Amino acid sequence: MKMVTAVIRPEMFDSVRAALEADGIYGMTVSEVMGRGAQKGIALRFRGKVMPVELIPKVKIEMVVPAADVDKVVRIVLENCRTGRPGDGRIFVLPVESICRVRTGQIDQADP
Amino acid sequence: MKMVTAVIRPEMFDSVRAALEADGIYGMTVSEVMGRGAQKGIALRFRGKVMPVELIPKVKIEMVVPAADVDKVVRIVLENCRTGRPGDGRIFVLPVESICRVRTGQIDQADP
Amino acid sequence: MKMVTAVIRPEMFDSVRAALEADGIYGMTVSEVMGRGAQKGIALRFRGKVMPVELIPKVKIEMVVPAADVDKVVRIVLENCRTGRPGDGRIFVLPVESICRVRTGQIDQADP
Amino acid sequence: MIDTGATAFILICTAMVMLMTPGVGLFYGGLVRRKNFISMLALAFIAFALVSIQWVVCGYSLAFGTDINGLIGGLEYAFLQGVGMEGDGIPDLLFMAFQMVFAGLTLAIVTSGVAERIKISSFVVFGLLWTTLVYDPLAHWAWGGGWAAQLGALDFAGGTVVHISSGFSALALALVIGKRLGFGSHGMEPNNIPMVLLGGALLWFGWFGFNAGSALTADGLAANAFVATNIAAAAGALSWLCAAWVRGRPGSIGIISGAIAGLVAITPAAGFVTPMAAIPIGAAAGLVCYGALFFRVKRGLDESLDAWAIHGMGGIFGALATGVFAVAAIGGVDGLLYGNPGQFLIQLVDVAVVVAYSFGATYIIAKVVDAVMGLRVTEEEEYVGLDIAQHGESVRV
Amino acid sequence: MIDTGATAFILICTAMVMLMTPGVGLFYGGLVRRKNFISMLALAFIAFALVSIQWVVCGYSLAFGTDINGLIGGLEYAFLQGVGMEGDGIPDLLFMAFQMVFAGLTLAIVTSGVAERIKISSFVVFGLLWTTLVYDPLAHWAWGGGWAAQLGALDFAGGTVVHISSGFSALALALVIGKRLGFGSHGMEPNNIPMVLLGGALLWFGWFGFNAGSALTADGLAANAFVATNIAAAAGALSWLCAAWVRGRPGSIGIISGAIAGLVAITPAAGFVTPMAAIPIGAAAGLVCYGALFFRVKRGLDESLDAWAIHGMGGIFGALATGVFAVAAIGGVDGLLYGNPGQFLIQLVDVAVVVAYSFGATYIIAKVVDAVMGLRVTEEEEYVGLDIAQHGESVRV
Amino acid sequence: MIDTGATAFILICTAMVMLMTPGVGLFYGGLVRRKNFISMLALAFIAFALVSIQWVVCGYSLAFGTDINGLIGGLEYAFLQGVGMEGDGIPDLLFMAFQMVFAGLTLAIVTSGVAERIKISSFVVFGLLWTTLVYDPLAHWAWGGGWAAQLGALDFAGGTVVHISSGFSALALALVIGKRLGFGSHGMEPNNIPMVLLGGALLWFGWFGFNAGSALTADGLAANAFVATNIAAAAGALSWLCAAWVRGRPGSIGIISGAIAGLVAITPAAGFVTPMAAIPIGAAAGLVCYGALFFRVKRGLDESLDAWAIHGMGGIFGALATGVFAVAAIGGVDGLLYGNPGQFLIQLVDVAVVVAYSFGATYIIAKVVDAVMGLRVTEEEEYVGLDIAQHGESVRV
Ligand SMILES: Nc1ncnc2c1ncn2[C@@H]1O[C@H](COP(=O)(O)OP(=O)(O)O)[C@@H](O)[C@H]1O
Ligand SMILES: Nc1ncnc2c1ncn2[C@@H]1O[C@H](COP(=O)(O)OP(=O)(O)O)[C@@H](O)[C@H]1O
Ligand SMILES: Nc1ncnc2c1ncn2[C@@H]1O[C@H](COP(=O)(O)OP(=O)(O)O)[C@@H](O)[C@H]1O
Repeated sequence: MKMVTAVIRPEMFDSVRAALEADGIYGMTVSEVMGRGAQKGIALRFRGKVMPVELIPKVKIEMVVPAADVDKVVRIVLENCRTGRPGDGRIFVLPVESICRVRTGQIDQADP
Repeated sequence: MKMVTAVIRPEMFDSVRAALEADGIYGMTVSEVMGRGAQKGIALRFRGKVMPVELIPKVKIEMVVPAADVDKVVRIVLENCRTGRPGDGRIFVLPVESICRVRTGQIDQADP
Repeated sequence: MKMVTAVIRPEMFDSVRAALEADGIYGMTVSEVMGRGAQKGIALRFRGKVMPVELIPKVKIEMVVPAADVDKVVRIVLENCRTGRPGDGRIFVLPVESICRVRTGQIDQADP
Repeated sequence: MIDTGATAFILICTAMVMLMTPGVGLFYGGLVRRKNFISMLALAFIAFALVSIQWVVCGYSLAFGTDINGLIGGLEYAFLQGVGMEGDGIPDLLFMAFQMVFAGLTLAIVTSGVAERIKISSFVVFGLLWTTLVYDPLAHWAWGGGWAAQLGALDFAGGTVVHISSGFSALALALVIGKRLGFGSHGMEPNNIPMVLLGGALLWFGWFGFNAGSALTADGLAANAFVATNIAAAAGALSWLCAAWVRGRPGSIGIISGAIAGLVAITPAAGFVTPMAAIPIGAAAGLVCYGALFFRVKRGLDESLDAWAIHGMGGIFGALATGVFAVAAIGGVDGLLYGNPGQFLIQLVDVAVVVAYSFGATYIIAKVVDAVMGLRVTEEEEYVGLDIAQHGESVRV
Repeated sequence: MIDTGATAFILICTAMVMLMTPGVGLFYGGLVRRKNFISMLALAFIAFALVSIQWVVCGYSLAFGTDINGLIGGLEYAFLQGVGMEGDGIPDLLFMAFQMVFAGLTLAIVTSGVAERIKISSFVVFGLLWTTLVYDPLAHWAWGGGWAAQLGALDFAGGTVVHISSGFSALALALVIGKRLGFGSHGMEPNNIPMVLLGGALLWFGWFGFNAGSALTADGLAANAFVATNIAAAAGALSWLCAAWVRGRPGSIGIISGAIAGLVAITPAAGFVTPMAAIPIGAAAGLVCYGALFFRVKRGLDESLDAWAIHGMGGIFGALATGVFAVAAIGGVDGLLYGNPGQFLIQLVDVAVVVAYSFGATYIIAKVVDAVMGLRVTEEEEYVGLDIAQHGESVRV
Repeated sequence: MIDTGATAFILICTAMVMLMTPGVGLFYGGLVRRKNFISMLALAFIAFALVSIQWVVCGYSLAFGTDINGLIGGLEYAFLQGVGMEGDGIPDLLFMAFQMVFAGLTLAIVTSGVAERIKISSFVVFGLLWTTLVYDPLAHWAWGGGWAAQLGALDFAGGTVVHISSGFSALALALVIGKRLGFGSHGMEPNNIPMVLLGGALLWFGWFGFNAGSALTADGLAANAFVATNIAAAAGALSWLCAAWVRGRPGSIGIISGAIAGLVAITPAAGFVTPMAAIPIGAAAGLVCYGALFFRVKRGLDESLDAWAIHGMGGIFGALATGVFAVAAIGGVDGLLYGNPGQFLIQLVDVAVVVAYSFGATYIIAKVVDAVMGLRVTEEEEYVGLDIAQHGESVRV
C-alpha cells in the first residue's frame, strides 16, 4: 500500500474528487492547509512593487491505495489539477506498512 | 519508529485519548479533517431518495511510537472507535526514519 | 526524498519560515493542529491544583526535501524553535518514494 | 392616542427582541458539535418564521382575545381582524408585534431540548402544536386576562410564559426524544465558544428590549426595568464566575450562562422590584442555575444546552423572587419582604401550574408527534450531523 | 417643530440601517470562498464610507434638491448647506442621514456582481460614479419629486431605488467583469454558512429600521410597515424552504435567502398594504426569487451571490405587488385588487424604466471604468484570492 | 417631566452602547492570537459586569454626586439612593444607566494593554481600583461639575473621559506588565479578521448611541452629533485606507481602525461642531492614529491592540480639534477657528491634565497590584494561551 498525498488548489478539489470516484478511488482524507511553493508563493505585482505572498491556501488529499493504483491516482490528479501556473501543487508518494479498517478490525499488510 | 495515523469519528476522540493515556501512549498530533470512505460516505435516505454524503468530518490522530507499540496502539483505537457502522475510519502505519525532540535536540534513529 | 514533519509552537513559525527560506528551503505545507506531548501537555498550577492541559495548539510543517538536506532542515528547525520548555515539539522524518510537481507533471523518483 | 415616544420605543424593542432569536441560534450553535452548528441556527430561524405566521393567523387572538373561562382567548383577532394602526399609547398592531417576537423567541429556546437529533419536518409540526397549545394559553393566563392575571400573579416580561415554559418544555422534549448517541461517553465539546459569547451578547442586548419594552411605554418604569435587567445580568455573571472559580477554572461559557441566568430571573421582576434588589436576585439566580446544571449532569439528563437549568429553574426562581422583592413604590404591589406573603403564595401557585402544564402538555405533544412521524433522525444521520443530513450543508473545517 | 418620539425613532432606525451594511458584508463574505471573505467585508465598509462622504458633498442634494425637469435635484444642499437641526417632525439633518444609510447599503449590495474579482481602486472609482449617476437620480425620481413621484408611482422604502437598482446593476457589472476563473467547473462552496446566517439576521433586524423608519415618524403606519415586514420575511423564508425541500434538502442558506426575498418584496409595499397581504407577497417572492436563482444558474451567469435574483427580481415583484395589493385605508392609494388598475400600470412603467436605466447606465459606467483602469484583478491574484492580493490579509485555516 | 421621546431614545442608546462592550471584545479577540481569543472576549464581559455593579454601589455617586473641591462627587447617590424613576426629560435612573455603560466600555478598552498576559484575578482587582480611582474622577471632572466643567472644557461624549483615559491607561498598563513573550521575534498575526471587522461594525453602530445619545434627548443636536459621527468615521476609514495604500496593500484592519480613529476624534466634538467639520476631523484623526501606530511599533512598545494609538492619540486630537472647530451655532461655544483661542487653551489644559492623571494613576495602581498579587500569568500559561490557562476553554482549529 502507498499513501498518495496531493496538495492542490482548493478550487480543483471538486473535479478531482469526481474524477477519482469515476475511476473507482473512493477513500480519501482531506484537510485544508497553507502552502509555500518552490517559487516562494506567487509573486503579485502591487502598485509597481513585486510582493511575494508567503502562504497560500491549499487542499491536501491523502489516499491510501494499493501500489498498483498509484500511477492511476497520480495521473488523475495531474489531469484535473494542472493549470500550468505556479501554485498547482505537489504529489508525494509515501510507503505504508499496514492499514486497518476500524469498522471490521481487518488489517491489510503492505503489498508483498 | 512508526507513525500510526488513525482517522476516526470526532466523537470517539475523547475516549480513545483517555484509553491511550491509560496505556502509556501520550504523544499525539491531532487535526480535524474531512473524509470519504470506501462506501463513498454514508448514504442518507432523504424524502425517499438515497443521497450519498461526500465528505464527513473526521479526526486524524498521528502518533509516532516504537515499532513494538504499534499493535497496542492499533488495538486501543479499534477497541474505542468501533461502532460497526460505516464511517468508523482507518488506521495507517507508516515507517519513520528518525525522530527528534525539539526541546532537547535529541535524535532517535529508527529502531534497529 | 524525505518528508520532514515538524510540529512546533505556533509563535515560532514565522522565524523558522524565514530561516528556512534563507537557507534555500522554500517548499512547505503547513497546517494547524493540536498536540499532546510526552509530558501529557503542560501542567498548569491553578488555585493550587495542578491541572494537565490535554491538547495544545501547534503548527505542523511538512517539507519534502532531498535526503541530503534533511540534516540542514532539522538543524534550522531546532535552532529556531527551541525554548527548552516542554511543548517545543517534535520533528519526524519519513521516507518518500516519489514526488510529482503538478504544474509540470514531472516526477522525481526517490533518491537512489 | 398614539404617543410617538412610546411607539418609537416599542418599535425598536420589538426589533431588538427579534434579534434575540438568531442570538439564541448562535448561542446554541456554538455550544453543539460543529456538525450541528448550522442546524441550531436554522432551527431558530424556522421557529421564528413559523411563529410569525401562526401568531397573526390565530396565536395572538388565542392569547389576547376575549377571555374564555380564564383559560384561553377567543378568535376575534384571528387574521389580525380589528388589530389596526390605532391604539392606546401604541398602535394595536405594534402590541401584537411585540408579543409575536416573544412567542418566536420562546420556541427557539425550546430547540435546546432536541439539539443535534431532531428531524426538521417533525420540528415544524411540533413547533406549531407547541406554540398553539402551550405558549398561547400561557400568554393568555399571564397577560391576556386569564386566571393567573385574575389571581394577581406578577409576571412583568415573561418569567413564566417565556422562561419556565421553554425550560420545562425543553426538558420534556429531551426526555421524549432521548439522549444523543454516545452521550456520556463521547466527547461533545462546544465547537465555537466565541459564537456562544456573541450570541450571549445579542441576548443581553435584546433583553433590554424584552424587559424594558414590557413597560409598553418609555417612562420611569421602563428605566427601572432596564437598570434592574442590567444589574441582574452582571450579578449573575459574577456569581457564576465565582462559583466556577472555586471549583476550577472560570470558563467564559459560565460567565455568559450566569448573565443569562440573571436575566431570566429578573424578567418577571423587572417592573416590580427596585434596581438594587436585582443584585441579590441576579446573584442568587447564577448560583441556582449553576446548581441546577450540575444536578442535570449528575442525573445524566441530556438536556445539554441547559434551557431547563437556566430558563426553567431561573424562571422559577425569578417568579418566586418577584413575590419576595416586589415593592408597591415600583409596580404597585408589595411582596413578602414588604409584608405581603400572599403575593408569594400566588407566585407559588402560578409557578406550580405553569411548570406542570408546560412539562405535561409538551410531553404529550412530543409523544404524539413521535408516534405519528418520529421526532428523531436516524442513527446514521445523527452520526453525520444534522447540517449535512438535514440541510445538505456544512461548516468547513 | 421637532417631535422627540419621531426623532428618537428615526435616529435609531438610521443606526439600524447602517448595521445592514456590515450585515451584507458578512452575508456575502460567508457565501464566497474563504480566500475572499475579508474582501467582501472590506468592500461593504468601503462602499459605506465612500457614499457617506459623497452623500454630504453632493449626493443628498442631487437626490433631494429642487427638482430639475423631473430628472435630478439641484445642488443647493451641496456640502449640507441649509440642512440643519430644525425640520418638520424630524431634523433635516436626520432625514439626510436616514437617506444616506440607504445609499451606502445599496452600493454594498452591488458588490455582489464583482465578488472575488474586483480591484479595490476600480471599485472606488466605479462606486463613486455609480452612486452619483445611478443611485442619486433614482432616489430623486422616487422620493425627491422626480417624474416617478409626479406620476404617482409607489415606493415606500426603496423597492425600485434600492433593490431593483442594486440587483440589475449587479447583473450588468457581472456581465462586464466576466465570470470568475473556473466558474462552472471548480468547486465554489460557501466558506462560512453561520456567518451567512448571522449577516442575514442583521439584515432582518436592520430592515425594520429600513421599512418602518420610512414612515418618518413613529406612528400606526410605522407599525403597519413593521408588521408587514416581519410577516413577509417569515413567509418568504417558509416558501423558499418548502420549494427547496421538494427538490432535496432544505438548506439554511435557502431559508435566509427566502427571508430576504420576502423583505425585498415588501419594501416598496410596507406602507401601502395590510399586514395580511404580506403573507402572499412574501411567500410568492420566495418562489419568484428561487425560480430566478435557478434561471440564473441555468443561464450560466456568474452573478453568484444573487443580488439580481433576490434584490432585482424580488424588487420587481414587490413593486408590482404594491400596485396590486395597495389599499387606501393604509397608505391612501388603492391598487388593482381594490379596483384601481391604473396604479398597477404606473408601477409597471416605473419598474420598466428603473430596470432599463439601472442596467444600462451601470453597464456603460462599468465598461468605461474597465476600459480606463481595468475592473478586474489579474488571474494570479484571483487564484490567490483578494484577501491576500488586495488586502494582504487572510482568514486562517 | 419625563419626555417619552427622549426617554425612548436614551433607553435604546444605552442598550447600543452596552453592545459596544462585546464589540470591543470581538475586535480585540480577533486581533490577538487564537489561543487568547476567548480571553479577550471574557475580559470585556468581566469588565462590563464588574463596572455595572461598582457603578450602582458607588461609581455613579463619585462621578455625579455633589462636587467636592472640583475633584470628586459625594456619596449621596451610593446604592442608588435618591436615583429614581422621575427626572428632567429622562428618568434619573436612565441617566445613571447611560453613564454606566460608558464606564463599562472604558474598562473594556483598557484590556488592550494587558492582552494575552493578564491574570483574571488581578484584572478583577485592578479593574475595580481603576474604575473607582481613574474613571470616576475623570467623569466627575468633565460631566459631574468638576474643575474641567467649571473651566469650560468641552467634552461632548467622552473624548477625555473615555478615550484619552483608556488609551493612556492601556499604555501605562502595558509598560508595567511588560511585553508578551517573543514580542518582536515571534509571529503574532490576528487570528480572525472577520471578527475584527464585525466587532468594529458593532462599535460603529453603538457609537451612534454613544455620541448622539450624549445630547440626552432626541433633538436637532442629537441629529447633528449622529451625522458628524458617521462622517468622521467614514473620513477616518478613507484617510487610513489611503495612507496604508501608499505604503503597500490597504488592509481591512486599517479601514476599520481608521473608522474607529475618526469616531474617537469626533466623540468630544460631535455636539459642538458642524457635520462638515467632521470631514477634516475624521480624516486627520485617521492619519494621526496611523502615525501613532507606527511610532508605537518603532518604539517597540507592546501595546499592540493600539488603544493608545487610536483611543489615546485620537482622543487628544479630538479634544483639541473641538477647541478649534467648535461653533456657537451648534453647541453654544466658539473655537479657535471662530475667533475664540481661549477655548483651545482650555482644551489643551484639560488634555494635559487628563493624560498625566490617567497615565500616572494607572501606572501606580498597576504597580501596586503587580507587587501585591502579580499582574501576569506564568510563562507556561502565556505559551499555552489564556483561553486554556485562565478559562480552561479553547477555540478549536
Ligand atoms: N517541498 C515541498 N514540501 C511540501 N510541500 C510542498 C513542497 N513544495 C511545494 N509544496 C506544496 O505544494 C504547493 C504548490 O507549490 P508551488 O511551488 O506553489 O506550485 P508549483 O509546483 O505548481 O509551482 C505549495 O503551496 C505547498 O503546499
Ligand atoms: N483509502 C483511504 N485513504 C485515506 N483515507 C481513507 C481511506 N479510506 C477511508 N479513509 C478515511 O477513513 C474514513 C472512514 O472511512 P469509511 O469507509 O467511511 O468507514 P468504514 O471504513 O468504517 O466503512 C473516511 O472518512 C476517510 O477519512
Ligand atoms: N509521539 C508523538 N507522536 C506524534 N506527535 C507528537 C508525539 N510526541 C509529541 N508530539 C507532538 O509534539 C508536540 C510537543 O510535544 P511535547 O512533549 O509537549 O514537547 P516537548 O517534546 O518539547 O516536551 C505535541 O504537542 C505533539 O503535537
